[in-house]
Amino acid sequence: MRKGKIKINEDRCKGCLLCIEQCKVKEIIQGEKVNKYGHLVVEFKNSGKCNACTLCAIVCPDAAIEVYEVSEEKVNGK
Amino acid sequence: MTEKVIIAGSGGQGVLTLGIFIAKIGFSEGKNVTWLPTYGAEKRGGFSFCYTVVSDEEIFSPVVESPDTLILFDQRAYDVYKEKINQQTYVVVNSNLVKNINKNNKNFFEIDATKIAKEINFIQAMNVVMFGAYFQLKKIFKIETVYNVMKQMLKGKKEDTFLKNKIAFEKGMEFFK
Amino acid sequence: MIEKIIYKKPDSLTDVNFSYCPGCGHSTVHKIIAEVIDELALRENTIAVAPVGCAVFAYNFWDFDVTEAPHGRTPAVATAIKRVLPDRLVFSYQGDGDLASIGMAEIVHTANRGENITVIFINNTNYGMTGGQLAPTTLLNQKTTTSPFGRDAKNYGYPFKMLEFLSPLEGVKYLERVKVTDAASVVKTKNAIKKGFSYQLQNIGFSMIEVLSSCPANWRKEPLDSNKWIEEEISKVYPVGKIKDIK
Amino acid sequence: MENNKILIKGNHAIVEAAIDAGCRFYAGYPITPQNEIPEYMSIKMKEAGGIFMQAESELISINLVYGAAVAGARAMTTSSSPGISLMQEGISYMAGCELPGVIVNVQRGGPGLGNISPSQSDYFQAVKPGHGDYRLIVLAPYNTQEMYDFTFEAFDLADKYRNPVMVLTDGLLGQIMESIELKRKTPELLNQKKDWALTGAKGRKGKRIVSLLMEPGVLEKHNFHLKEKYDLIRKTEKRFEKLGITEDMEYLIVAFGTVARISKGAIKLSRDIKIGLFRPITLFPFPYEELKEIARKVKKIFVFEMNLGQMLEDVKIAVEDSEKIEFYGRPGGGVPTSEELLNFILKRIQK
Repeated sequence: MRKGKIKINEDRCKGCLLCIEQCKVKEIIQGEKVNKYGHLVVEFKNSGKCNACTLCAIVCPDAAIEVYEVSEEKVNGK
Repeated sequence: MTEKVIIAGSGGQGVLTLGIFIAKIGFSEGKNVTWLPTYGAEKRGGFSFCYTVVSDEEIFSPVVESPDTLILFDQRAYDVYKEKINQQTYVVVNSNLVKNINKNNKNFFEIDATKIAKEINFIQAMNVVMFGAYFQLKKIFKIETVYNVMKQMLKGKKEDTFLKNKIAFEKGMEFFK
Repeated sequence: MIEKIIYKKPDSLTDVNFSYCPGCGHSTVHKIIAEVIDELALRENTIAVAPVGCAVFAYNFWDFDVTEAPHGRTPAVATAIKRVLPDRLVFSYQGDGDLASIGMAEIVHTANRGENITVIFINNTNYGMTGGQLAPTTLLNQKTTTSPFGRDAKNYGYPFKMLEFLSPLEGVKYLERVKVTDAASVVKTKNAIKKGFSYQLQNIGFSMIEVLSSCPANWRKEPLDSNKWIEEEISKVYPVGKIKDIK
Repeated sequence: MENNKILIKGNHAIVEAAIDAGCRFYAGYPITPQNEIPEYMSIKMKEAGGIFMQAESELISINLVYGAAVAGARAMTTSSSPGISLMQEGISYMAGCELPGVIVNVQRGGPGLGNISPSQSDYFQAVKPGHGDYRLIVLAPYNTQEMYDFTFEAFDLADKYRNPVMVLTDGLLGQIMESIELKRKTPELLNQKKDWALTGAKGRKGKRIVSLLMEPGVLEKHNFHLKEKYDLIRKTEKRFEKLGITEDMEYLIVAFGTVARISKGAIKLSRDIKIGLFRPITLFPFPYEELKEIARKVKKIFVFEMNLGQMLEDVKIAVEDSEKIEFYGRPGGGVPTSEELLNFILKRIQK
């Protein structure tokens, strides 16, 4: 299965929670941290279940989520 | 007596309601009052502030340039108004959301109003906790008026809403006793 | 570990944070418009016309040319820009107060003339910026700040279905109603906008995409509940789907 | 605390006044900073059994008021600067047809969409309005009490002269909450018969209310008739306030609305400077003669406005020696402070 991770831009996140609803593997949670605009921002759990499906980022109104596909570095190779 | 207050924070924190609350208390005690809100574009989460003036005399401008008291709910509010702090200004900040401060004033007071409001399971009353602190520190209003106006403003709400607000107010007040 | 970025903020968006409330549909639509413009490589070839209303600040968020028009006059301004610069992508972005109320004459005549522009129409069933007043699109019984007892047809008339209303006009080539309540519907909206833009590039004529959009602050609902309300109530009155497509 | 005193927002005070004055037809369209008026009116008008309409634009608002006036109703619309610009066509038609009606302008910054901060930059479009030779009676409140009082009186004035009346206020006065005393009296002319209104030609010939007067000389005659009316208004309705006008006064401030109240603060701060305030309350009719009289005696006249000098032109008409005038204005939503005005005064006095 494809592995992935996301980065949340905490300045842009407004804590609307739409991403949490979309995440099928429950890798995003409502955080404790308040950003400088007073919004409670969401957090990426990063427990290895993210499959880079991008649904969270697609639904994010504030373009606050970046999605990365993560692959193992080849030991033999270049 | 003239008391010029600026209350600032973010939309949804009860900034404007607290301003009206103070104005109504002043009005109930027979003072002249003005309350002037900001009417920003963004409904929630945006910067929000209001000016409240309570005075025995005629109030000329409702715009407060040099406040007697600043009640600041978060860091952005502090950053915007820190320039207005002088040695005489009373400053009450919610230390939960205002961390980066330059405390060079004897009347600078910090209270973790968010934590206190959470402890009594009534996070919406953060502003009332802040008011409790302000009430205790400045001692310009009568406590009976506070309860009367609180009751009047919560008319139509559930019975225990008043009690919860009363507790929030008292917790804020006790903090500086 | 090798990290490959597969989704990021589109280049056609500036670094300025949206001034919209948490969960607001405007934000999502702004973002997908920027994505479409990136994908079509039209950033340097686009002129947008922002409305009056919450989206009046669109020019802060889009990194392409944007002007603004008096309330409701957006299609007129867009028409003239397109006539003067026919090889540019010109779109107007309007809310329901702007388009369906004060700007009714402009939108009807722009559509009827078959102007080769694209209109993005945000329907959130109220006036957002001014504090949630009744809009022509407000649902029956919906409470707003100027219909505090709920919209009754006798006093306030009926919800205005703009796409169905414009559909018979001969100048109108493509009309679709979409929503942005989940990832799947966001993708559909993006495709609809892309189609509207590409029709314009092919000189096919007037197109308009209506987006059912949430207004959590004025609806006094949380963002997730707002989207649920669109699914359960609003899309009943305003069914999503293609209304007209003449290619 | 007196019982008839209440704490109220300026915009809400306008609604209370209109209902008390017997206004039973309201039409309006959302625009900040006056949204509290249609919002509160949607409740109050229902209680009063009148007609509340949210129009689809300001063009429709003013023409709904036009229609209500034709039918003999006491009618009002409210808006803010850009919306008032849109209403100018309808207002001119009302003036031409001699229809009463009340228009409240809660001014904001301009030009264009401007901003939503308080401003006085619609002085021109209130006092020297749209196309054609016509005038509005313009009342300029400076506190919440006057927001109530003047809106209340505007309806009688409109009926008395069969002319649109404008209450020219601003975002600051609309948004502040202050205490006011409600009068709750019956307006004098509420039940005055409106013989000119169109109610159906029962037992009489049909009549018309029109502003298109094409026959040779008729429009000219109509304009002379309007002038007579405006001259009468000039004679009888002029209102102003004088504060601290003494025999040995050396300086004078002329200001209206919000700036007048801030000027009072500047006078209080100025202590031993012999300075008074002249506050025009009716901007049309403008109190030229009274200002002229006072202006003769002083060394300098300070004109303060929240614009770039609009009332200034009328002050210049009134004052014989306009070299004496010093102007200070804050445009685009800027609100001066009392200290700021005093500093300006001190600098100009020392020069």
